[in-house]
Amino acid sequence: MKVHVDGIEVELPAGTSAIDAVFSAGGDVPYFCAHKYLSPLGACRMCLVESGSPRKNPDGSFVMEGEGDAATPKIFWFPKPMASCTMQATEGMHIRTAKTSEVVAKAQAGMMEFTLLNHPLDCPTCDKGGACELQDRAFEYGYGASRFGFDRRHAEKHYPLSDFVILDQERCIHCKRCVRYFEEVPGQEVLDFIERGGHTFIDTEEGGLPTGFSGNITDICPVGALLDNVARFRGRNWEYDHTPTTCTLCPVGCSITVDARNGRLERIVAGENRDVNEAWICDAGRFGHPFASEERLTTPLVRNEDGALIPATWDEAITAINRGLLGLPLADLGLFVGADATLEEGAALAALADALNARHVDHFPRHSVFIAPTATLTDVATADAVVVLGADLGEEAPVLELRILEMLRGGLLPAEFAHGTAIADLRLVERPARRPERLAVIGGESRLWGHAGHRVSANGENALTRLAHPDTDDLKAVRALLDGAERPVLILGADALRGASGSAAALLADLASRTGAKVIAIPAGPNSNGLAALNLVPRTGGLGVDRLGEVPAAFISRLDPGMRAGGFTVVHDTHLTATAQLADVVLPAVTNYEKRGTVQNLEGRLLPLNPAAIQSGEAADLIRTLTALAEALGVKAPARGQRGAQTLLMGSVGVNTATVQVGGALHTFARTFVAPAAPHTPKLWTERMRSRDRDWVERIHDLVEGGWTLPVAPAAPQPGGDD
Amino acid sequence: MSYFAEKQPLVADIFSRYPDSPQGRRSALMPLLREVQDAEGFVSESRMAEIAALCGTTATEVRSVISFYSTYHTLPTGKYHLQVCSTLMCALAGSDELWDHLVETLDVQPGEVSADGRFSVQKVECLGSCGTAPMMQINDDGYYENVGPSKCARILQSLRQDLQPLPDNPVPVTVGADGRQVLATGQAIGSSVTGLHRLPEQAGGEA
Amino acid sequence: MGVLEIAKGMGVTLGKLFQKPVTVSYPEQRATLQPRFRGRHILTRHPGTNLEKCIGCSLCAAACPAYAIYVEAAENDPAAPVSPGERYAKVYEINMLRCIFCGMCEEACPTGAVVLGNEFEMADYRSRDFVYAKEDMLVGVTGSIPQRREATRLGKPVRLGFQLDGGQPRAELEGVKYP
Amino acid sequence: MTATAPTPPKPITSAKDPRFAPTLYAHVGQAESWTLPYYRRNGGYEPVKRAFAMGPDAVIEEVKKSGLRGRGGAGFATGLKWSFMPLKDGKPHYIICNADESEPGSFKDRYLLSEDPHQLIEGMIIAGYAMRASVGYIYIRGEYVHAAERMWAAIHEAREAGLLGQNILGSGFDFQLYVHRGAGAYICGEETALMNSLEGLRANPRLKPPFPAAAGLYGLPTTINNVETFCAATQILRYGADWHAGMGTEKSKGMKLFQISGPVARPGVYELPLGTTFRELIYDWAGGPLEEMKAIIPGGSSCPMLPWTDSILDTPMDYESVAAAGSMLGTGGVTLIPKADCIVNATWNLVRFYGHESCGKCTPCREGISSWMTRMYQKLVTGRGQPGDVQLILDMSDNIGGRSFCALADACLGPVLSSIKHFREEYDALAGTQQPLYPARKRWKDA
Repeated sequence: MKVHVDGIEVELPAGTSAIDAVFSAGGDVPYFCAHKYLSPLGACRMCLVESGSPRKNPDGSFVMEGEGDAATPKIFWFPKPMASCTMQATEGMHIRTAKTSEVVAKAQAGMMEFTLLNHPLDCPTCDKGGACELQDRAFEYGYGASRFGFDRRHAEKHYPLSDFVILDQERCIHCKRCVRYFEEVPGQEVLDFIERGGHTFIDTEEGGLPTGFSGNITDICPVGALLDNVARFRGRNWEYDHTPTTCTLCPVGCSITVDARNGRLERIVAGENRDVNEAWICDAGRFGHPFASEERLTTPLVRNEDGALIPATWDEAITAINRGLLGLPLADLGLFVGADATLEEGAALAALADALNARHVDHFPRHSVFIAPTATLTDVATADAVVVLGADLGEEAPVLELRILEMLRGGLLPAEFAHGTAIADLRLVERPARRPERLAVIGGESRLWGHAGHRVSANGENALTRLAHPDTDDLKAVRALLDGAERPVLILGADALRGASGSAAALLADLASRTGAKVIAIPAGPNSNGLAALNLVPRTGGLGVDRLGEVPAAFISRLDPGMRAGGFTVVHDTHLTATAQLADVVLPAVTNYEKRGTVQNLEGRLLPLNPAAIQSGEAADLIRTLTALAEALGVKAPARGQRGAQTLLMGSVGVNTATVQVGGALHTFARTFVAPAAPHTPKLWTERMRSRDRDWVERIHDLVEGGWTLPVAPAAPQPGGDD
Repeated sequence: MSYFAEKQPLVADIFSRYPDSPQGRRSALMPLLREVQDAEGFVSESRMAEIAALCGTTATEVRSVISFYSTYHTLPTGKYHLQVCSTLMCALAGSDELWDHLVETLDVQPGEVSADGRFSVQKVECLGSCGTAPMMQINDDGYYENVGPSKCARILQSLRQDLQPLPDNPVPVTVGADGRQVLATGQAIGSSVTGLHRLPEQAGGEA
Repeated sequence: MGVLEIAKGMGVTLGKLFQKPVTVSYPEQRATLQPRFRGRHILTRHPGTNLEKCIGCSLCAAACPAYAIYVEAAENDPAAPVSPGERYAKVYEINMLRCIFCGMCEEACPTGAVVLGNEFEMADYRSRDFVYAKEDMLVGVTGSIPQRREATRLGKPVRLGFQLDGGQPRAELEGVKYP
Repeated sequence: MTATAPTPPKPITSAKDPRFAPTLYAHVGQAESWTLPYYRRNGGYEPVKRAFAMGPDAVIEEVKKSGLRGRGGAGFATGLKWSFMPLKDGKPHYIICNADESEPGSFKDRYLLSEDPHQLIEGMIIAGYAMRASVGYIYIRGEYVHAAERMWAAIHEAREAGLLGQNILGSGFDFQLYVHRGAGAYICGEETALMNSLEGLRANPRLKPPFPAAAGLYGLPTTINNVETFCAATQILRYGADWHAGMGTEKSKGMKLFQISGPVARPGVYELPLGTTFRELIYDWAGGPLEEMKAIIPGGSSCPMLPWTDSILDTPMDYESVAAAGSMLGTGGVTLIPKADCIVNATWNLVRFYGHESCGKCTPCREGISSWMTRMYQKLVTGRGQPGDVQLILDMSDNIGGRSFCALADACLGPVLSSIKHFREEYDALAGTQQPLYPARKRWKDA
């Protein structure tokens, strides 16, 4: 299909919207209501373009213009400008944007004037300022002045929709992105317009937005109406250091951008990764970051003669470790690591364990058996049947839930163009028809339960067996769904995998091959998939994390079992955790926001971590900490830094993580293991993630309820004002 | 206290009008709201939640719909809710003066209920009674048309005694009993419906 | 060159000898500043409510070509607001060593909160003393950090080494009074 | 060359033509006209039998042949619209009667609904039969309580008599009909907004395409027609397409209900053939104006107003002639504006109406009309006008017109632009001297 945009001819697939045609041709139109992953609406009327198409004669030939060879199909222009986000481009269509059309330029400037009529001029205090679509577009396409000689609309200016999201009703331009987001993406009708016409505003009647995926509306709001309350007034957009990286709170591995200012992590916004999280992240990933800048350990701590942990230098800590482990056979030292460590860190630890010949090696949390994923998240979204076994996705992998919901509304993935994801995919519609019969949930009640057409209560541990050999009508129906589907996906959660053994893995493999189902076994930890490839499980005669007390001495990195080893205990962590308080030496660690490295998500995608500029004093990542430990033990450190660890990784599992790009790449490691695992209950939110003082919201609420109003500067008298 | 708990047949009747699907259930929203408002005069928050549950949606959606339409009330109205049409045809017939008169004599502002709990007033847009302006609607009971000063006084007097006069829906009769339309002069002109079936033949005959 | 010319020249010299000297013996005497002189910043307040005009928007910091300004904003406590509206500057610092007194901050300020005043005597010993915080710049504070330190030590009022031509600060310097 | 072709009969273009008889309105105002026995006595439910005898495709052909055009305002050919339905797709189809009569100046449907409900029911059965629909909804505006009650009663009567339900009159055709009451939103007159409202949603207009005939109510093929259109279909099936086509002008055929309001001797609804002149309606039927007039709104408030001149009065009321005169026939709701009333004030009333009824979905309507235009007019009529205000209104209209999501914003511009065009001096007076040329006067009086 050929389309002409401002005289530039572009070749596009059929069904492309006019707005994507314009962007494909390198042009630009302003838009507010359209969003890549939401249905086109046509409400803001900013993306007006002039358009025209050739017409055919009754005999099928084109109506021509001009004489002889110079004749070209005559273009019949629409009499009025059309919204390009809701118009489908057709063969031979001609489009004129503001670049070549006076009419369009005036229409857009006029529309911008309307949009700004009631928009307050409080850009200086608005957190969106500097990253605001309205600001940018007003500058590019607006008149530069308003002829509206009246007072602007006044409404609630700080209305908390939840603890995390705050609404400024005056700033709202009614693009309806947030309303459509809730309805279309997480499938919750919790936010909608109230009133009509010029009085329209958004509100919820549900006593606050549900925590889960609510923070995404702060990303998609084109103005500063919906704002991240955790990052409120923490900095202006141009002051942040933006670091694109990967979230490692759960095994999904969403793309995020970490915004730090002055050494503090102030805000996290979603990044776009079409293969993983599209443009959405969960509330824990977005708002659960205050711990990264609060009460951090910045120096090593060493227990003195009085039994108190006192700050020390790294050299003093090394000395203390050396003294504490004196006489201990090196093979008796336990090495335990949290499952959100990077692949490079894991490789360094595995190499040190090899060097020490250590037996007590483990990572936590993990399942007893490693089941390699065969489905990708895109497979989930485009499946025609999904069966979820014993998973509480809200705690284990929230964004996986969004991809399942995407499957329920048809699995329409917006097209991709040279300019990125389609801005308006006309296949997406408001209030899409959902297919709940394609989803079966087996297990306990969860948020996904309400969306499923098949629900079976089952105790997780034998759920898989019961699905393989259905014993009730409900299960038979689920099995029929699985058997009848062409692209089924089976998702196993913690409840189904708890205590699972090799036979469970075999049963699963059998079920998958019979039904043709692809499988995702949700890893217990954010990088469990990656660490499983390394030899980080108890070796012959070794003990796991659950038997830490029996280990003669241990080095524990970023794990908080709440107990110490039998003897000398070194803890490497970001905060003074319960375990750290019991330790003999505490070494400061960095969070995953400050690391460079690679993790592997639940579908086996290698994703890069990049370090944000967060102040953490002398804290060090595991690789450098292990060099200190090696020094204390008197052995040569296998890797002294990131580059060395990458080489180790290359040697042990044959993957070069130095070349992993931002979007990530799928990779399957050959190695797998079966080893009894410590019990673990997935929990996304931890107490310290919410540690910031949240009294303010309640205080504002009380004050507003009490009829209090903000003191304001006396307004300058305006000529022509009427009210 | 649930409003619809004891009205299952009514609820079932309303649902039976729409398809048996989630979308169809949602369609019952407006009839259910109408039921509540007819019975209680307004829709309270607890009723919103109840209707939301019946229609398979959320209270947010119900409030959104209520607030969109102008005839639903979320605040109690007076026993007699006087709605005065204020759009052009009524305005040309003096509805502004009628409105001012009501607000003044009843001593009530829009959104309020008069001290005796009897009256509330609302300015509404065109009620489709342009030929018989000015007009007002009392509750949902019916139209009171051609409300001149003296008729207005009569209506208010009756309402004060809680004797609501019957609504009048005067049909501007322009067609006589024989089915002929009547000119301003009173003269019936044209054919009558009774003779109509012969028309095509007649027309053919004349040609 | 004749005697006459020499006499003329000497006449001028003699004439000047009896005139009032032009030289100001600063710092014993006060220097007179022209109205357009731009010196140390003042953070002004709204007259009446006495709330700070600064809303912590950081636009001055963004405009500053010398990267001299640092602002950290916070939410007003509604019951005891520092500034009108929701936001105020919790931290407002200007490094006077970096400042080039170009006045871009003043131009960028949407509320007229930061205004360049007339004080210029800021010589000090340690570089950290050149970072002026809110309490050093809010309207009502007279003198620079060393001047106020000295005044405290001596138990005397701050003495400024300048006076204004015309006596009054510019109108933008709302509420500023120089002794 | 001897045989002369028979001269076709001259079409009826005046209700004074002795061949013309009112049909849609013939029973309005008669005692008990809303009951089934009355309706049956007067030939009711004969047309539907004729339709069943013809077969559904022939019904659509008959309606096409009659030249009936939608009476809701746009004047789209009804037969063509019906033939857009995917007739053989086997899916459930819906037909909806748009009885959300909210356009200021229109009040014909209220009487049709309350006084002759069976005529509408019959029309909908015929339409449902033709379009293979099994369910019909009559969307009545919320304020028409009386009409909705009469309608329900008539539906129950018809059901009892076997005229609705399974196998109607032994034809094998199943059809159910329900009343759905609106709740006060002008925008529900827009067909996609109406469908949203029927689905229990906010009545925001939907994106087109898909058009209702492809995906309408509940995503299924749907056709929406005005009350009068369905009633006219009944009459076409009763008297034949030729009878209908014999009235009116070449392109606007049939009779139409014209409403007249404002200071005339006999305001009301008159059934006249299309092509009748304004003069005949105003003087011969409505008895003439009671005072000097200056403007005439030909078809409901959204149609541009026309000046009160001889040439306008002699314009035939059909879709093409009124369009040629610079306005639209719309719903045929003729409103007269007296000379002594301020046109700016009258326009403000309408602008405020449209501002109040804007659904708030799109920017030009929500901000341009609800917020700005309304206040510009308020400013003018409250004596605070400034030079340049009229120019600003014109430029603003330029930015609103043709830019909005649905036609509501354009509807508001009808009275605005036409009043400025024809009565600029009144605007200039308010913008210049801040004094209206025609000051407010007392208008409330006993009939």
